[in-house]
Amino acid sequence: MTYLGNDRSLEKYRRMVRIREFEAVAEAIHAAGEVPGSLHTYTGQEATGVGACIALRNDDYMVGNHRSHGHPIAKGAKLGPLMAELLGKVTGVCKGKGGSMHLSDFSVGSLGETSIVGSGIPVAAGAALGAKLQGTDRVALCFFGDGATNEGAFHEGLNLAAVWKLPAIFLCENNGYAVSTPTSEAVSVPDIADRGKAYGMPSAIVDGQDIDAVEAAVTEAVERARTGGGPTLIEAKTYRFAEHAVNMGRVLRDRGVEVDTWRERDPIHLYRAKLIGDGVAVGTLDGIEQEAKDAVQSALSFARESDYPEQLAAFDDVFVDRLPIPAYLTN
Amino acid sequence: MTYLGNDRSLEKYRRMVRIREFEAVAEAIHAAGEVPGSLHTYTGQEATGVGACIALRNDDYMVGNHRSHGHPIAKGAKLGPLMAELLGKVTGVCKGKGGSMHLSDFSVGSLGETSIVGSGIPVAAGAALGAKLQGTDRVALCFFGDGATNEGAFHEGLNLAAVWKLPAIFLCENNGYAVSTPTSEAVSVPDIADRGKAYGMPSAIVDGQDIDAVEAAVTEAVERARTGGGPTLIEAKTYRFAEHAVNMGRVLRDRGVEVDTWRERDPIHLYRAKLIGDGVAVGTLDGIEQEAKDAVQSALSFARESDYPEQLAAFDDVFVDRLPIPAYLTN
Amino acid sequence: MARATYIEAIRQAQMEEMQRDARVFIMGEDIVCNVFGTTTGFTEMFGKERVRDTPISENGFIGASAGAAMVGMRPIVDVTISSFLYPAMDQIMSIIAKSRYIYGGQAMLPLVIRSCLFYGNSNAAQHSDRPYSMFMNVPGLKIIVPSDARDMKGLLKAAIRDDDPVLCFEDSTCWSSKADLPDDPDFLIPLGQGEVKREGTDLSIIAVAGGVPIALKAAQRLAKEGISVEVIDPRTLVPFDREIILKSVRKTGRAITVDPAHESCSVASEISATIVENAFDALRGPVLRVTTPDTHLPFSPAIEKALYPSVERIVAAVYRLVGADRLIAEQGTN
Amino acid sequence: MARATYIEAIRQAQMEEMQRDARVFIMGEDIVCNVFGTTTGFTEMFGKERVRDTPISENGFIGASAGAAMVGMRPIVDVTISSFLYPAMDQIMSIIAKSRYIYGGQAMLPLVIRSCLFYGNSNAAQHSDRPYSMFMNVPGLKIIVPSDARDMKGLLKAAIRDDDPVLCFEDSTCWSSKADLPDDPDFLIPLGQGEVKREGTDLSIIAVAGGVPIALKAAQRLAKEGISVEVIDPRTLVPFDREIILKSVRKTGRAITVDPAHESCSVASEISATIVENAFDALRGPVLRVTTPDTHLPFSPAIEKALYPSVERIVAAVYRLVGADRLIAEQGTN
Ligand SMILES: Cc1ncc(C[n+]2csc(CCOP(=O)(O)OP(=O)(O)O)c2C)c(N)n1
Ligand SMILES: Cc1ncc(C[n+]2csc(CCOP(=O)(O)OP(=O)(O)O)c2C)c(N)n1
Ligand SMILES: [Mg+2]
Ligand SMILES: [Mg+2]
Repeated sequence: MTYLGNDRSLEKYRRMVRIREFEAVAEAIHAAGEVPGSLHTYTGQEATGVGACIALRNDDYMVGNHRSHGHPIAKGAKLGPLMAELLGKVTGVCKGKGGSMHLSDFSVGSLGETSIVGSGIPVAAGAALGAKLQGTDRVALCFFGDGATNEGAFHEGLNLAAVWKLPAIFLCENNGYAVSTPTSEAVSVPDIADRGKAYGMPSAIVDGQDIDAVEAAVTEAVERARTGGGPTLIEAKTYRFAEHAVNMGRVLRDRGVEVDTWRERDPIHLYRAKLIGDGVAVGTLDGIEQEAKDAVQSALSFARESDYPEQLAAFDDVFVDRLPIPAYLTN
Repeated sequence: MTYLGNDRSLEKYRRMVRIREFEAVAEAIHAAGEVPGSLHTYTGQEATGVGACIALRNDDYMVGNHRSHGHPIAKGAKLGPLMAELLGKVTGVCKGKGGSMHLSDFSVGSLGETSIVGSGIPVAAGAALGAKLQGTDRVALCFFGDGATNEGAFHEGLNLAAVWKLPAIFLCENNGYAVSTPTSEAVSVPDIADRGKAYGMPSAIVDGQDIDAVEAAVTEAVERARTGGGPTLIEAKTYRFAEHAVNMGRVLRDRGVEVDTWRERDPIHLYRAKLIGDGVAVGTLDGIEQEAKDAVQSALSFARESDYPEQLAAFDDVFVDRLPIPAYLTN
Repeated sequence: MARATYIEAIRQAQMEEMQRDARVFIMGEDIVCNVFGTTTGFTEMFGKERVRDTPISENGFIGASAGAAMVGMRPIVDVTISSFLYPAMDQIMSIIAKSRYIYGGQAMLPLVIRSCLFYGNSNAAQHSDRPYSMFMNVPGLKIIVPSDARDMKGLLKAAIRDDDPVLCFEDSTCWSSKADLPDDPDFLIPLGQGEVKREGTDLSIIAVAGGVPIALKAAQRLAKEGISVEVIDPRTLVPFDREIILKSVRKTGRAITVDPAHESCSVASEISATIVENAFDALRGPVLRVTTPDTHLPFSPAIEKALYPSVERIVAAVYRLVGADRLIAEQGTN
Repeated sequence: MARATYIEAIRQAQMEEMQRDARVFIMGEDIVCNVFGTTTGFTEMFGKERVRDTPISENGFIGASAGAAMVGMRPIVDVTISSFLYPAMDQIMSIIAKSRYIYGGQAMLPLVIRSCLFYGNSNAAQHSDRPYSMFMNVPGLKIIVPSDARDMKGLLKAAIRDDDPVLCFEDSTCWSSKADLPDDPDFLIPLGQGEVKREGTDLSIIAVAGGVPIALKAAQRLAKEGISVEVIDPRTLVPFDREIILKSVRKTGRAITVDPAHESCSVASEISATIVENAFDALRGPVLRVTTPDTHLPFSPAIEKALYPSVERIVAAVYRLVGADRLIAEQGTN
């Protein structure tokens, strides 16, 4: 059940808590050794992802990055295949080929969650170019971090989109750090939004913890993009509550009380309070939370019960046709 | 003889006419088949190169691009090795390894004239970093075109320089085109100088045909860089009188009367008129022109009389030590 | 069927496929003005939306081709000179080569990246690259290296119709060579199918790109001396037609690989390794490589040319092999 | 002389050279916080000017290392994972590899670019590259691929003192392996000198990077069966110690190349080609390659590991060679 038709606010709340719950379980099973590889949680940034995606149509495109758990859930993906992907199962959204950094569900309009910093930006510009050449009014939304704005790919992608007036929305999730490096030590302007000026691109700064604010800013940008007004750069000021990736706390910079300060602006708590203030029954919200817990648990069961891929599947999907299998694997 | 000590203005004039004359001869001998490879002339942009270089000390660094004839002469290089390089002779400034796109004279502070668009910009930032780490007050000047500002290397180099407050001057020679593409069709802002805003970097726009204006702007930037004030982006609005490269006129865009309009603002004519207005004797200027002609002719004789490199020289300078020579060349 | 150049073959392939399929479009730097002659008349025919000049930002527009392909377009990207692929390496290696795999087959990337191997005419080291072997080392990219105009037309058309990303390397030493080009709009040469360019019995030369015409000339000269050389052109590097090579070597027992790229980790090396691994019993002598030595290409015309494979170098290698073999025949095996 | 890990060897090499030479400095993303343990204590010792965190802009700071080197510094650039070299490919290929040549020896580029080969632990295709062969194909870059802690220390120190640019590839499968590390501050292993890691008489295995420890394990197992395997580690790819390989193969007559990289145009292929070209007469059987097949690396732990070279795959290759050879000995040559 999704609330989008009836009640947009509840659907926004629902998607945020689904992300939060999904990641809580993901962290737990990662700690237990069930998830291989690294895990970068989105916890704290949910309002940014959901606020942005809720402003899109189902058939709009989206590109994300290594911090990939939030984006697909925000865009409406099913949880089972996402969880199965974390375990490397064949029922995973990427058939077990991608893992935690690449939870990309093309069925909800994703075109990749790419773990090479900045690399999604030209792709999003290209999707917007495609939409334009096809004469559709689809738009492409691109998520990336503050650190990514220092990559050449950011510059080239935004310039292309601006010169060609492409229907793209570039959404920087400025969570204050790139791994251990504070934004201010790596980005030479106070606000990422300032970078729009190099492209003559409209830009906006938005409170990334306030889902309504994010939705409003992205809605405006989507409107502009859909009607031929070209791209927009939006900077959402947000924060990741956990370390860059799990198990990295040991070595990384001590963020001190900053974390607590930001936790006071937990996007889910803020929105819950707001909805209650607007008259939504506490029970409704509790119900949504319970539903999220159940959904994640059943996703976990699905994932656990699923099979691993067969060895020869390693040779599928390099190309449309399967590769020849090396002799040592067939004998 | 250089005029720098006595009379800065005459030295500026002298360097501009040396560039003009060098290229007139280079074009002629290229047309006659004596120069292999491509040839990108600097004619029309002399005030930019000379105005900028005259603002530097001898021991300051400089990085340039494929349109490489003007920069070394502007910085005070000897003409003989430059001309010999065009002919691929062993006495060439690069021993015949570089050719027309790479007239780089390290003895006057050059660190390369690199023909991959944008690729000199990170190098210049690095030279400035080196100067800073060494505690010298040297600065690094980087020349590049309008087209180069669309490359990721531009973005990354300028951001690094800004974040680290490096003593660098980024000088964009905006000649209106990148090959056939007008700046306005490729750069998404009216002025390249706008791009400084993405880095919080001071920037300036200057009339590239007015050598005094260029000198003044670069002098200010050099001053800032030397005293720890960090980098500057300068956009010089200029024009190349010839096509992108010789023999490309056939295929390229017709620039119509625009060329004639710009020719009225020939930087050498403008400066000559100004000097005469300032009371410099016409005979002095004629003398400088004659001296340039003579210097270029003797450079040409030097180049023509020089030998080609030996075949095995192809294996020098890949590394500090010569490479092993393949058997087919030794037998 | 009319005789035309390699450049004209590129133009025809692009034109026919753009006429056939509205999803095909082309972009690159200064392609509207048509510097090399591969887009003559295109803006008039297809308009500037489908013949699209780009800013100088290879990583940006090559990456954009991936995005456009993922949403159903079929881009051709003209990168002019292959050295300009380096700034775009991240999009090529991390996005284009890997997206289909990493997303478990969800992505489809039907796109073609064209670039030329611009060597041999005093372009100096930064403009003289022949970098196909580094792309062959990374899975996920199909690669064509046509050596004549007919192959160019058939392979490029097949590449444009292919549902996987294809890199097309265009050897500038072949630009003006001519062949009869079929008019059939469906004339295609399947990717992954090599060709015997000349039959022979004494020795196999496996040559790629601009190495093929030189090998053919060498074979012609050697024929006059009674040495019968077979010349094999794999034509595509990925997928790679190992069988056609092995079959030839099993027949002749002797092999030379010719590749205008630098020797170390080259396609020439790959072919040698494939032969010794799979046809060792047939070999009557070493597999020799005729390549460009591992030095850069200098500007000076006095010293550049001798660095590339040449008819003389190939002939010398053939003598060495045939001679060595005769020696063995005379003395018995050792 | 104390036992320490491969990671610790990197730290010591960097530390000793930074202490020795004030021109040496290190930069990279998040090196102050020292994610991998190669810069422990460095900011305290050398300060943040010489231990420099960079923005995420590989092309920018790798290019900056070139500029700094040209003006007399000796940068070490820590690029963490080798997949992040792709965004910087233009500066590496066009500037770092070519500047000395194109300017006729005027430029000197003493710099080291370190990156790790991060495979085998479910990092998925975008983070699992082992791209050294593509750098070996371009002249102008020295390349070291240490396979144990001692080699790492000696080679990295030599690389930092070298006046040419050096790429250092650090195999993550070797990170925790230990060796005795000499304390001598001038302990150096010259670039271009391979090592016989184990002597043997029946067969030569030439292995690189993480392939070496696996080859040694295979040799150990085979020794118990009476098969005597020689293991050669070239240790540096450029310059390349061909002689040590050829000498071994001339002795044993049989060769296997082991390389954790993708097979096509790999270092394994290059070594095979070198052997067949230069030691054909000594060969008693094919040269076999044990590499990673030309597919991407999947995330799923169920199917990743079987793609890399393993003791089992090497042993099977050895059986094939020794078996085949016995067959030949029984039947006479064909
Ligand atoms: C090209 C590249 N360089 C470095 C890395 C390693 N890396 C992974 S995430 C990350 C930080 C990214 O910071 P930001 O863009 O702000 O995103 P965040 O992780 O804060 O969400 C880095 C440096 C990478 N994946 N790709
Ligand atoms: C990375 C790269 N892409 C493309 C080219 C081909 N190219 C050479 S010069 C040039 C135009 C450069 O324009 P601009 O930077 O404005 O300099 P200008 O030639 O106008 O002086 C182009 C596209 C190149 N050399 N390098
Ligand atoms: Mg961040
Ligand atoms: Mg220009």
